[in-house]
Amino acid sequence: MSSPAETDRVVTYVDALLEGMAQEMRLDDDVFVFGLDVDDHKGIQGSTLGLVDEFGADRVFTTPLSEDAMTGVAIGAAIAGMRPVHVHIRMDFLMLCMNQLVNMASKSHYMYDGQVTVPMVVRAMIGKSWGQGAQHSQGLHSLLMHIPGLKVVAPSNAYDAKGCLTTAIRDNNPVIFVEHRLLYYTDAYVPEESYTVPFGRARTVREGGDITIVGVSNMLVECLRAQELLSEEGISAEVIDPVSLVPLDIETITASAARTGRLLVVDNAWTNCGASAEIVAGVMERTDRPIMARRMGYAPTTCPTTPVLEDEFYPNPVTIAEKAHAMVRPHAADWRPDPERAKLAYQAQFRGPF
Amino acid sequence: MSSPAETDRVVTYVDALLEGMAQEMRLDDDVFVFGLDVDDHKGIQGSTLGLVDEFGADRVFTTPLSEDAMTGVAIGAAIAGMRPVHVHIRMDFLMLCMNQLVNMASKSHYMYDGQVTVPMVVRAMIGKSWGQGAQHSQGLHSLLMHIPGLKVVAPSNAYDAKGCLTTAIRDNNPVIFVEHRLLYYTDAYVPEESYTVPFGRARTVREGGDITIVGVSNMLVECLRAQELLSEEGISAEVIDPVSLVPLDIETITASAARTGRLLVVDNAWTNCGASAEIVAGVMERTDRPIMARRMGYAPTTCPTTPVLEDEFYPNPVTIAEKAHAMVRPHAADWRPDPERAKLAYQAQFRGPF
Amino acid sequence: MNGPSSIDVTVRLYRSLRLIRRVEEVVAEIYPSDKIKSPVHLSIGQEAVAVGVCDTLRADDVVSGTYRSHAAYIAKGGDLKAMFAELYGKATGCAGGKAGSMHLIDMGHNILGSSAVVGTTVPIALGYAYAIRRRGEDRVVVAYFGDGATEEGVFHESLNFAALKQLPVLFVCENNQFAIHQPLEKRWATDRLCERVETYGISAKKFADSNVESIRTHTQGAIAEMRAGGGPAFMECVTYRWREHVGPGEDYDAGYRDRTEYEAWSDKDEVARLGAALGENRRADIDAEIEQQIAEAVEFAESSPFPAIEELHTHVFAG
Amino acid sequence: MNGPSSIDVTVRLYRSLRLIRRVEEVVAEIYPSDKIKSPVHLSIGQEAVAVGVCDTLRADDVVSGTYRSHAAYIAKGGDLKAMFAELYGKATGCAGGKAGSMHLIDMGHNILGSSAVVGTTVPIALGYAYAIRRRGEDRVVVAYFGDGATEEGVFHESLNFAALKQLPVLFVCENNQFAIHQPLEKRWATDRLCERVETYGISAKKFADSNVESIRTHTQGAIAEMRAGGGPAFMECVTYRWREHVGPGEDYDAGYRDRTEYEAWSDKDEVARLGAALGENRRADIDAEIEQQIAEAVEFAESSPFPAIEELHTHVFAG
Ligand SMILES: Cc1ncc(C[n+]2csc(CCOP(=O)(O)OP(=O)(O)O)c2C)c(N)n1
Ligand SMILES: Cc1ncc(C[n+]2csc(CCOP(=O)(O)OP(=O)(O)O)c2C)c(N)n1
Ligand SMILES: [Mg+2]
Ligand SMILES: [Mg+2]
Repeated sequence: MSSPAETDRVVTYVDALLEGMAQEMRLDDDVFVFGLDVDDHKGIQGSTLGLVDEFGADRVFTTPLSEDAMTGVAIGAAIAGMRPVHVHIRMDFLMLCMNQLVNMASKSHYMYDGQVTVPMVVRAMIGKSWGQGAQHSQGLHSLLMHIPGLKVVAPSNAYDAKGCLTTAIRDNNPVIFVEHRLLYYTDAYVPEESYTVPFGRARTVREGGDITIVGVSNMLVECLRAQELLSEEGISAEVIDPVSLVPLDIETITASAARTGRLLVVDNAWTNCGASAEIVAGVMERTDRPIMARRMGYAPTTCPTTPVLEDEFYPNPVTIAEKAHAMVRPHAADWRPDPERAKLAYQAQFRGPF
Repeated sequence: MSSPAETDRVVTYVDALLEGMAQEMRLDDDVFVFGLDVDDHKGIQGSTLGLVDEFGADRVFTTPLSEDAMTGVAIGAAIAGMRPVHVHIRMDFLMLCMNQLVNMASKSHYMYDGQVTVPMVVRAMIGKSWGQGAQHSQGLHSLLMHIPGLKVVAPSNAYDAKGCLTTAIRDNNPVIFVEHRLLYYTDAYVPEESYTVPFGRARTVREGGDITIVGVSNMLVECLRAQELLSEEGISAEVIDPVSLVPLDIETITASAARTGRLLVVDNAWTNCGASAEIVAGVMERTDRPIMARRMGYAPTTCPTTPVLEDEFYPNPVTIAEKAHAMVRPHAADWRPDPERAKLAYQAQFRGPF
Repeated sequence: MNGPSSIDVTVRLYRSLRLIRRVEEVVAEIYPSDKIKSPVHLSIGQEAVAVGVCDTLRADDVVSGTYRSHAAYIAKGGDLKAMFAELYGKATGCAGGKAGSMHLIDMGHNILGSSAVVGTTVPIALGYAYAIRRRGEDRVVVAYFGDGATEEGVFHESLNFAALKQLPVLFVCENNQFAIHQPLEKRWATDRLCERVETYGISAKKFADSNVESIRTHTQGAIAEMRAGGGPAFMECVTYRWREHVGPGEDYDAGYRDRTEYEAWSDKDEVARLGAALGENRRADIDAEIEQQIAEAVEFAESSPFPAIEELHTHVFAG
Repeated sequence: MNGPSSIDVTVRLYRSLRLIRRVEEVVAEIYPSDKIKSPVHLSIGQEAVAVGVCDTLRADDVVSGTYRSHAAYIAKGGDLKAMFAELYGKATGCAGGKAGSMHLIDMGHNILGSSAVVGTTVPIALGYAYAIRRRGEDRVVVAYFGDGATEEGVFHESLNFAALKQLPVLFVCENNQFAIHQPLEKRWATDRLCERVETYGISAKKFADSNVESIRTHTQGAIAEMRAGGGPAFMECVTYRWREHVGPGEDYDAGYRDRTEYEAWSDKDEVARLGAALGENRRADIDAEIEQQIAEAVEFAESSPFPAIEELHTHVFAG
């Protein structure tokens, strides 16, 4: 994955998260990390591994299985001036935190007219593959995007993972930090020193003139592969990574879509009232040029466990390329890239159980 | 409010709800209603009043303040073949139910491959006015719309309130039943006998050629007033009530928008990833005609308590008419109807405290 | 805290009890004028729970409460003018008019923002207490909540966590025996709440009649232990709400409770009892001061401006 | 239930214990082949809790469990072929391949669907029990959950509601002393769980070592009372998970627990103990039957087809 860093140090997403976390903890004694299993020998797939040894059990601790109260604890600590990072190994568990996130975290700064700030980060991992199934695979970021006062960020690569985590921790608002588990072992150039990635600035990862493809979180990776396959067919796709979903750089996306006349938004989530709906609607409101717009995301079903159905549940480079092709060349014969050529390294690598 | 009933019996929204509920309880012994305060002397603003006398405390009961577990109880009873109606006097409290609704209710039929069904209704009232403020006024229906397996319905008038409640109770799926508190004392022609209103069929409430206005829940009422004001200016607005949000009759909306070339969606909710985003995106995906699309909803802020700010927080007939006018006549001078003429009976009537 | 002489304590307790009582009576009087456009949940009858506990607190101690928090706000020393202005929805309110009665806050007096969603503030109090402990301070946090809140799962999660981490939190259950119109019998399987709390290793004490001095004395001991590094403690204070659940009126005709209950409680009214103990003159002086203070606060609220429309968009995000 | 002769009971208990043990060992053997593409949480070592309770149940009684539910599923008589096929993701699975190991279900045998989100199934069991009570039936519902689930607020809400409504629910806490890799000390303020449960008016009993006969005998009494109209009851069964939290392996080298713990538990292994009590011949016959049954189930799973692609879209909504 390309990234704008001036370094030749290649680091995985998971190590980038860990490094960013450790650096902020060294810089600011008020930063702490907690949540189920952050201090065990697996350390949230490695992303918190060793932190307890360096920073001690006061700053790195597991909790009882009490997501609702623990979210309140994060809010209270944040109000007291600390900077908690609350970790969830599956985003699905955020459903237990909704009352605190929606009714308290998002609203406190406003409702109390600025008397308090709530600088907290909620790390939430999206699962996939190996039969994670209905309740361990959901990307539910749009639920949080709906609520004013919450920021939502979904880094697609190691560089952004570290930089966004740093930005998130320093931000004075609750930030929902969306991670996709399949990205954990992807790598990128990542500077060793601390740096921030600004929220609200989309990144144009590939330039192109025929169609604008927006990929959210891991779908960016899938879109990039689709872009390669499309380019072999002579179709030039512009690929955009929104990086942060709230604030959202809708202007960059709109400008691109207005130029290409076609917009395909691919999210690792359902499309109904999803981030993809927001991006399409946001673009449509901002331009009077006719734009052909489509969304891709999860099938409108619960996620099944068996691989034969699970494969159909998600967009992938083949279906993305196929859809983009049909948008650009509506009158051409159907085209579908060879599935073998569309396999992503990160998918092949992944192996259960976990 | 016009409605297609052949009756001259005028009934309020709240009485329609009560009547629909009682009729279903008489018809089917498996129907029961529970939730905080359904059996007290206020009876959820009257919508459950007297039910406990007719049907007894086994079928009409209050609960401890335990929304999470009570949602599970509804699911379990539904799986056992009953038809629970779980009532929440504020939709904001659904945030405590999200784990059960998102991870269990929506998924059980699918995840267990049809071995169980979950015929339950969750009645959730949206509050407004009199300083309901940040945590007692939210319309959070889009959060539920995002999740496959949940139906979401938002009747805008007494006729639909009764008919949709009947449909919801008889439906074999979890149905989120969105009520707006300000609608409770609006009335409509409502047949005495039991009847159903089908889900997934939008109603074109006013026909017009210049612009398509979609109003969700109580916003339909506000849109109708805007339509009247617009028509005095010679602008003919088609006003559509989606009635149910999942399933959504996007075809009717798309056909109208394609005809008028303009689409304004007004929701009693935030727009970001909201029902309004979904409707705009859904229309855009279905037509290649250029359509000017806009959304209106809550200001992108937490709801403030003081009336001077609260008034600005919501769309109203003035702002809706103004926006529609600007869409239809982009080059005309700004126009804004007299606010006095835009007051709605239902708003004037309403008086705190509660 | 060195013990002040007993009469000073009584004066202080009475002043606080009486101030709360009168503030809320004045709110109730103003309410029908529609100047206060926000649901109000009055604590009239319950003042002793706020006062008995808060009297023992230092200024840098923290309290956290519910939508029924006028009493705790005042007892902890919250700004009265800012409170009235907030009820009026004015720019000078403690939250610029954005909060209303249900979300009072005064961080200058270490009063955490209250919430209209039952139970939500309890774990937030824990988080604040975690920060206190982490920083090695000897401050404490008092978390007020109603009997209804104890039915929410988050309450139990909070008890367990507070005990596990030995956080300096004093849990105070204001058990007014009703959640809206529902009596305990329809919500609690048993009334063995204190016993349950003790199974977490948290010392728990029940006060059958909210005597302000018993509450105060017990709190002093509990908080002293906490400052010395002890863990959380719990108090269940049985009390009675004299007015309707929300709004200014009485509702003994509604059928869910009986006026004789009220009469029994009003016979042991702490405001009256302490007032009588002070003697007529001293009491009258205090009362006059209180009326003056309230009149000034009301006048402040009346004469303050509403917030500018632009305020709608401020403080959505912190910079 | 008339008491069958003691040897019959032992045979039945052994058969069930052994079947569960062997099924899971076979799952563990198959797992590295990647034929089972779904996280599996094995109950090896914990079988007695499933068997001791379920042995007392009627066919029309109901059980509800967690993602670690192979044991309860089998003990309650769930279809073994359908279970293996489900693990294989096949169309013939108990949920057509959509569920996998974490969401087993067999409504034909009154096994409610299990869930991968800790604690979620507990209130659902209550809802089922409410329906039973409403219909005047004398069936009961057994709700299994782990020690970790007791930390979730919903568990407490459920205890209170079950006791308040006197629902026919037997709560069974499978306390294997860990949640993933976290020991009780890092999660529970105290271990006074049963005492806490009793404050709801629910009778509670702790079993220190998951002896299958003690569990069975106690359950019989508890359920008889429930059928007669009694309210809920609670059991905490201390036990030990021999394998890793998820997956087929052991993990004593991971550092979070010690192999000596395992050894102490395996010394009192109920499968071995009951097997020995039966005598060699009888045991061998049963074992052979079990191997046969498992082999058939595996063969069924292997030879079954995957679901058709169209199945992705079925059962999103019920007709
Ligand atoms: C989570 C939640 N559920 C329901 C409500 C509606 N509600 C408002 S006040 C109240 C009663 C709370 O009773 P209690 O905790 O005893 O406090 P009290 O009002 O008696 O002071 C209820 C149920 C709410 N605000 N929040
Ligand atoms: C609500 C929720 N939080 C966290 C998890 C992650 N998780 C999966 S299993 C588990 C441990 C549960 O422990 P326990 O209830 O004791 O059951 P056991 O695995 O020991 O049988 C956790 C924390 C989850 N699945 N659900
Ligand atoms: Mg109360
Ligand atoms: Mg366990």
